[in-house]
Amino acid sequence: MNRHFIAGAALLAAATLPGTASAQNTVKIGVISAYSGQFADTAAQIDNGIKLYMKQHGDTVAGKKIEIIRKDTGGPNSDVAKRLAQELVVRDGVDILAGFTLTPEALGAAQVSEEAKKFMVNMNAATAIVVTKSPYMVRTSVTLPQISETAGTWLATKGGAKKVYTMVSDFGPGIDAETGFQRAFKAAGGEVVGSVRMPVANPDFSAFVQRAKDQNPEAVFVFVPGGAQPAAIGKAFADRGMDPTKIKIISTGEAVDETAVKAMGDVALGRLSAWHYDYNQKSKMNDEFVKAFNAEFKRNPDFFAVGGYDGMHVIYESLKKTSGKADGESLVAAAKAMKWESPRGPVSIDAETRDIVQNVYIRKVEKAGSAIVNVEFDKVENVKDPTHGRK
Amino acid sequence: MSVADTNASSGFALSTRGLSRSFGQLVVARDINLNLPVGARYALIGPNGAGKTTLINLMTGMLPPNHGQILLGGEDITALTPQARVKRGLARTFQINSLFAHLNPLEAVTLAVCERRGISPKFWQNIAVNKEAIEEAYDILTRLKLGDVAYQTTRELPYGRQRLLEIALALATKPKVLLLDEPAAGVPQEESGDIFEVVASLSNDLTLLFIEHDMHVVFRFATHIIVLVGGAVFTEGSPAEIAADPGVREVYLGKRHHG
Amino acid sequence: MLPPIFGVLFDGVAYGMLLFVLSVGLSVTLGLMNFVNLAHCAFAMLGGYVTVVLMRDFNWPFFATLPAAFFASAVVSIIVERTLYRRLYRATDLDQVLLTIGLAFISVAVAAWFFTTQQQPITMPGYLRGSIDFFGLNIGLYRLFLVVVGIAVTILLIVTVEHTRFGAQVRAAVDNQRMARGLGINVDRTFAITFALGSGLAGLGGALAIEIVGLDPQFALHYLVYVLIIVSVGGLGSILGSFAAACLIGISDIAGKYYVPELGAFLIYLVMVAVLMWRPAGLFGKR
Amino acid sequence: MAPPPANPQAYLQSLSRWRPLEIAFWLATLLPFWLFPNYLGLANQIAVAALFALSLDLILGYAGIVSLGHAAFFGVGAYTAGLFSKFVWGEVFTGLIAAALMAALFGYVSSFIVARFRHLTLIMITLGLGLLLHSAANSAHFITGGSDGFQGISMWKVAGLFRFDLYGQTAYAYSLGVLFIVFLCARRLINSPFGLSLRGIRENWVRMPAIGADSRAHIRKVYTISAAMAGIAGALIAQTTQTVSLDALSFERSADVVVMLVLGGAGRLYGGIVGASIFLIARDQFSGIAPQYWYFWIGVLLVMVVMLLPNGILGGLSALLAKWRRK
Repeated sequence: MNRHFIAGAALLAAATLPGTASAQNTVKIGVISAYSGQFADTAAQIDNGIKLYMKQHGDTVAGKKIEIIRKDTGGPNSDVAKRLAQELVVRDGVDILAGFTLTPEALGAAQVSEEAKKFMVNMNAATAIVVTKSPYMVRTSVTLPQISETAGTWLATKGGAKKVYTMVSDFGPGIDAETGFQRAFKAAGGEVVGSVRMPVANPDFSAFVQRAKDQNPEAVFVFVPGGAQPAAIGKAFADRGMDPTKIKIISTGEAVDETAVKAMGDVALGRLSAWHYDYNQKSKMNDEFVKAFNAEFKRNPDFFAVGGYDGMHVIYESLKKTSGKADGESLVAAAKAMKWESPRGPVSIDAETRDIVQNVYIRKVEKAGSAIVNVEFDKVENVKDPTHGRK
Repeated sequence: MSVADTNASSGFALSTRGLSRSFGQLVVARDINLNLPVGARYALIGPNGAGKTTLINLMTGMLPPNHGQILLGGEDITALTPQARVKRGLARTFQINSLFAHLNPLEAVTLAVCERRGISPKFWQNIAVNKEAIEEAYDILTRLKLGDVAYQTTRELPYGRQRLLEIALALATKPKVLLLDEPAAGVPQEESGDIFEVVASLSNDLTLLFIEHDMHVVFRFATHIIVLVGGAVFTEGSPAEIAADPGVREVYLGKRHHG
Repeated sequence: MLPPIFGVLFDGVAYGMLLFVLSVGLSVTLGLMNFVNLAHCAFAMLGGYVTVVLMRDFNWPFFATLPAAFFASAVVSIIVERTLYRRLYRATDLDQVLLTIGLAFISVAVAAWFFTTQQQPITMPGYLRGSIDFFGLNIGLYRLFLVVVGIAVTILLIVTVEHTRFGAQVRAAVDNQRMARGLGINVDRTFAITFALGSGLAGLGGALAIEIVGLDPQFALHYLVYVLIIVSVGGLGSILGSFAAACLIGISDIAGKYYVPELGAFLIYLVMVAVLMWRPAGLFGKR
Repeated sequence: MAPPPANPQAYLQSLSRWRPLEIAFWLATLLPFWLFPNYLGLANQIAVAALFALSLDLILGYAGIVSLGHAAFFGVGAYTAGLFSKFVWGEVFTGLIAAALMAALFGYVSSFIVARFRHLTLIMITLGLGLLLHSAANSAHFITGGSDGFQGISMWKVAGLFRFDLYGQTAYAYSLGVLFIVFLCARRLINSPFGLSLRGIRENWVRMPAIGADSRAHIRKVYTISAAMAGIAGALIAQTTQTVSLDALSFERSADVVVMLVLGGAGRLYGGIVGASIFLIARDQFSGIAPQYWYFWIGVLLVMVVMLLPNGILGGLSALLAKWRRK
């Protein structure tokens, strides 16, 4: 990128933007998310997290009133996200950009954050490189390598499997997960006996599951995006005769999320996963969080919701530190190295990379009374994104 | 086909050799051999379902034959596409109007003229610069008494005018042979005369074959009549011969007058 | 012991049957009245939500919800047909596209409003869960059920269309609408009933689909492409065509993914383009 | 209205004359610079969508080829412009030309398939080809960046003077200028002998061979031209936003542009522009009110337009106008 261009733009922005020039008593947050379309539920849960936090903590912080402006991208549209970010900055005068259901959205808006020097809180987009695209960005969700490398190491060392087959969706996050998992698994002495990349819009998994079964692995690693696919692949495992209690099936959290497990029923029992949050996690803070969330939205929170919730926490606490100063430099400085207790456990923002540092929990699907839930039985503490600084 | 055969038919504007076509069991054209001399005015008659329109479809390439050849000015055109036949001078009209509903007659005929003159691929010039093509189109329209409606949208024209536009479109391709499929179909009797007056006034170099049911019209305008029955040529001859043929009376005229 | 590919193929057929039930109604209405109904999957989605609500909130057994899903979609489709679609039978294809896609958009928003954007899982009765062993193959019980339903629907439709008076009227109207009117067939009523049947089947398909592909408000748009593929590959207005197309797409998709997973995302479209280039009117199409 | 001139050449000339309303329209496209300086990002997106819809109009509105895969060319143009800026240089106009040529190449090759089909088969073939290209772009993530989006676009200043600013002034001016130039080309094409042949194909596909026309050759040509225009639209979005996502090739983008064009009125030069403007402004406003439920209001808008103004907004309005004049 042309440095002069950015400097010029920033100068112009700083000099003329309505938000910065006239920010008296409000701090405006522009939330850019895929409120409509295929990923609408992700956006809805992030939004619920935001709403709950504001309900619990009030809409005034450090003497400033918080105002939220929501914008819909309709899906993984980088150009629309960039346009919306521009409009939020120049038209609505927002001080902070937040949300970001999907990586392309975050990448589009990151340019604007960098040019206009706006604090940007990435509450979901999980591709590792996203945070490097603007010096004013922090991430409060998760990165895929953080999870998948932890899963790989854990499976080869403590999980007791040396031969693994990997199945991932054939798109950016899936490839990230595959690369991370295989790298860590091999490094820990495991062997990858086969792998398959499955189409993103794949309604039926029988063929892929059968391929995995043909290889006779000791364990299978799975990554599929949330929505209808987790349940579909889970049932395919059952239909093709792969029993998770006999063959280890480990995945990221999406593949065993609440709806998926509910739809799978008993066939989900024994499924392993590495993840950073589950509504069933046992802590006083999480119990209260889940209770409040249910009271408000009549459903359980998920990792999307917690990303939004913690994102708001970072915004509130940073504003407190800057005493309401809402420029990008001050806010990102305040957010760096921030540590707090989240419903998911202790988390922090890495001072150097601005990325999230958190515990990764190893869980197993078990029966708890009549319900079927993910039960944590092991954890790896304070995991950073492993890819930063790596070439 | 031998060279001699080709030479033998070269005196004719349009010939067919053993033209046959069937759909499964149904034979719609059976071994049809015809020769149309240059400048002839041929009528094609026969009862409904005799295969008259099918024959025109075969000649113009809209329907491929199972067997046989079609020769235009002695050249075998059997394998050519419909548009290639048109380019070589074989044009037709349709029994049911097949026009450009939202174009006006001037645009429609200019379109046909431009296609013939090979200027239709030009996407970079305004159509209006093609003075000669436009004037030629307008000339055809005035000759067919359509000059006064040249700028009216086709589908708003009276039916009789639309029938004339059918012919105008065919003429715009500068045909050597023109096949008219019931040019006055659906037109009230008193107006159908007008249409045939126009047809009769066409250049003598133009070879004509027309399908028509009205025997008065047929006998008045045709120099030669072909009777088609059940997909085969029943008989052919001059109007006088046909009028005198008792077989024709039976299969066609009789039916028509008494049935 | 049968080789595992048979089990995979069986799953393909079962998936195909689901697509068949979802799409056959559209094939018939498109063939019959030339009406482009892009809201077809909205009716399917409606059937899905009916099943979800009845099972979850009213504790109906799964099987009892299926006829309810069928009738709910059929009834709503008659209302829509009477109020909106009728007026557009003579309109251009493009206006039909605009109207029906507009309705599909509305259905997406309405579903999101009433049911949120969440996936709606349902719990199948025990006898449809799990799998049975068939000569060493695992056959999922629900998939077996889908195949049975698919074949039953096909037989029922073919018997109705080939051997009943109503069927004869439908066939006459498909072949030549003008002539059918001339014969005194009430084409409008025939169409309305056919339309309701087709939408009802879509509703049934939507209910059956939950277990396989899930249900959320995007269903109305997401499965439209698959349904259109089945309809075009099968040939407009052909029940057997849709059945054959559904089997072909289901099997080739799954077998292809098994043998050449690298082509997984391409298969269904490659098969469609190849079939249409070979037979532009579809496998059993007339035009 | 003045009576039509007696001379047919003058009459045809008069059909392509600039009308006052047209001139007013184009002058009005400049108003956002002063009236809505904070909406120039949206204005840019509308200009690009309008160009995309205009390209579709050439094949759908003028030649009767309904395509549900037109985003293929938009996407090819966008990725070509992106790759061009990354590996050649960041100059905009050469990037635009490269994108147009690449999209034209894709269009030309696929036109040999497309020209053979009609009706539903044609729609499904275009849809299939579009989705195949979408899947291919996803698989080729080493070039395209896959679903994460294409990274590393940096554009030079337009004409060495104007950088793409945060307000979108340069972006809108640039896109509007390109839209206007391409519009002039399309306008000339429509009023050309070729344009007349296209209208002939749309009005009566069966008659065309009977007047000696090779419709398939015409279709191949217009498909290629339309692809090039769509490629330019894609390049504009890549250059002005410096991002390309896989979405540029998606079925949704293909479907949206059809909806925009039909909403405005297919087969009318301004149909695409009007449709894109109304669709995107409505979407922006509705989603501003309710980001989760704007689909509802867009749906209502479409249903209303079909019921009240058949043949799109322009088609319906001109029919109403004609009715009113006759009274």
